[in-house]
Amino acid sequence: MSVVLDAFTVITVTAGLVFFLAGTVGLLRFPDALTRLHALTKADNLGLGLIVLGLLPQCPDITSALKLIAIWVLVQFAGASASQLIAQFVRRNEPGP
Amino acid sequence: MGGGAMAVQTRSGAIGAIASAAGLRRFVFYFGFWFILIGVSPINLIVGLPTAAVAVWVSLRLLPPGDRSLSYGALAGLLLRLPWQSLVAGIDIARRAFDPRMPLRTGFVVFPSRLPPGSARDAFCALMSLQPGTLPVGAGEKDDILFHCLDTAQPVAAQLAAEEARFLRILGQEPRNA
Amino acid sequence: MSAPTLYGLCAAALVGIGLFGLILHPTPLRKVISFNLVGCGAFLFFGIAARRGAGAGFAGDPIPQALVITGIVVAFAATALAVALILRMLEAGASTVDAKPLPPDDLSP
Amino acid sequence: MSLLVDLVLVALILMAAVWTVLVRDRRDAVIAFIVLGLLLSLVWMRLYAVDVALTEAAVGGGATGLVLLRACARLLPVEAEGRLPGPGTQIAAGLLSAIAAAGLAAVVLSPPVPYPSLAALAAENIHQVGLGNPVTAVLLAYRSLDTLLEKVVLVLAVIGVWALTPDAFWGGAPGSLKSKHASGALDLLARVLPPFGIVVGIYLVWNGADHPGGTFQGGTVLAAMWLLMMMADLADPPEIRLKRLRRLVVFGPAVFIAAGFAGIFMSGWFLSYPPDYAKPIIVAVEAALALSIAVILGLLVAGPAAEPPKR
Repeated sequence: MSVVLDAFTVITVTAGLVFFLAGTVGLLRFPDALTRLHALTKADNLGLGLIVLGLLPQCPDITSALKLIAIWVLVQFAGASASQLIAQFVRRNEPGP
Repeated sequence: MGGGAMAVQTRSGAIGAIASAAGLRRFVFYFGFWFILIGVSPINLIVGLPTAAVAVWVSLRLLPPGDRSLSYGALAGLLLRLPWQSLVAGIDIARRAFDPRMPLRTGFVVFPSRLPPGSARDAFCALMSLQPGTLPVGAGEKDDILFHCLDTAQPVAAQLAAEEARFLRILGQEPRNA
Repeated sequence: MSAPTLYGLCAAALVGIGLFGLILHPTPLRKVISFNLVGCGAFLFFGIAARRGAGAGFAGDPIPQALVITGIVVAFAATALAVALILRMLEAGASTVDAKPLPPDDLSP
Repeated sequence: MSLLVDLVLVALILMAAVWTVLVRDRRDAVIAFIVLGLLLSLVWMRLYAVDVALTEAAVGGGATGLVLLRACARLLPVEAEGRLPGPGTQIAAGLLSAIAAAGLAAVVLSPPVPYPSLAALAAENIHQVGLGNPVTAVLLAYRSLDTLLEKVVLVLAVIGVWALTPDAFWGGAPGSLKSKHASGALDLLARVLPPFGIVVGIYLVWNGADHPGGTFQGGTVLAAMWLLMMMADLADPPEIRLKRLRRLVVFGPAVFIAAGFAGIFMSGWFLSYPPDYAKPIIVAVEAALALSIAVILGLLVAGPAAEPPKR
């Protein structure tokens, strides 16, 4: 059983890292600031989410598992707020439509 | 419950506000958050009580409970959708980033929102910034929200309207036919 | 090379870079920032000392670690005071600062 | 493999440091400095100093960065940066700095053997105060006089900043931290996050007795929540003439000093705690200090009064 859980952890965390890589590739390749923000918030959120998911089976008790989930939720909220604030700043300085 | 926000100005009123239905719900919530952080033990229980009380007091001042009760079923549905949406959004980005041709059709979409301005609309914007392909960049004319989209070929406005309808159900409002 | 040695060299470089900035920049705010760089380097030396002095079941000597916490907080207090002084000098029209005061601007978007 | 992580980290730190010093725009320099602070907190994790990592991220990068950003916003943009000295001076400065760095590097490369350490002494005595976190034990028991004097420094810094208030504004409120542009995202963040921040801040203080965390880390989180509310215009900076505010500033240090004098009667020396009551006394002092630190950090970021008091 623990082998299955460990394999789950390895696969999920690796998948999470792939999405962090995707976010970084997007940050470097995408043409403008607003598009890059998409890459950062969405890909990194999923990356962190998968890492948290992968670590859940390794938690010694239920409170540690809930703590990890709480971290993911708070980071998502922070990411959502920060990306909007940066987007508003960008738009004020480079008027779009 | 609408008077709860006013009552917290005074100290005795603070206890009254925490004792209200909304206050008690939030108390349980922050008390639970405390135990998630620190683990369960008798001494942590004693410290957690005033901690949660202060958190609820601040929370009631910052977000006064509305006169409309939330639909918890719809809220749970939304929370369950969140990881799925996150997956779709992340895969969408990864596909575009890794594709050598980098398929992007970025542009702006003006979305006339039916949500009242304020925290409800802000929360909707926060949720939409986690959705695949959309990023709110600010308010437009009147009730418009301006979205930056990765792919303007998608029916973005229709998707946003569907999401908004779901969000309205959480607020206990049946979406009118717009 | 062990990790503490590597970070020790990094700390030395931080002090050097900060010192260079301190001499290079004529404006007081940039001097304050550079001085903070020197501070970061100095704190990192305490980290090296703590890590090298690991023992008695601790991964690091707690004494230098505690001293660094004190140091970081005092450095912040000094920075806040220095910044307040710089801004007040501006308002008083002191000639050492080559800028004019502006109404408070925002720092968040 | 693990040294590779360290090498990458060091390379990033040196890049951030060089960027901080060489970039033209001062706001860019401050942002590079904040990045440096976050990278340094990772270094502290690599050095197994979790308490320091938390402090560096919160105070070193966060609070210091906020003070510097606020200062940037009040200074003119790039044109007024001032002229750099000529190439001769630059080369001389570079040489001098290189010599200083080389000297320090030489010290790093020739450590004394055996390396001096007080860890054994700290471990021997930690059970007397009943704490699980050795760093907290050092801060509040063995070296408590240092910590007390540091709190006095913080209070003096507040007095110093307030002393820079122009006469007309004495007693008034610090300049508003409010954003010029209304933002729904900031408003929502400042309405939802503070209750969580309060729970996390108290958790860090309470947990700091036995695990990483403590007064500064918790106090800084509380201060951050207050500042966030001020930025979103949900709280006003307090008028500095308020008696209650001043009492909050000195409350923590006063409790600390009182505990110190109580030590004279209970076990013979200033700031010595009787073993049976050491932990409750330390936790009470920490709680009082965290409250004062939160207020002090908020006031230091807010700065001197910038408007006349409302009568």
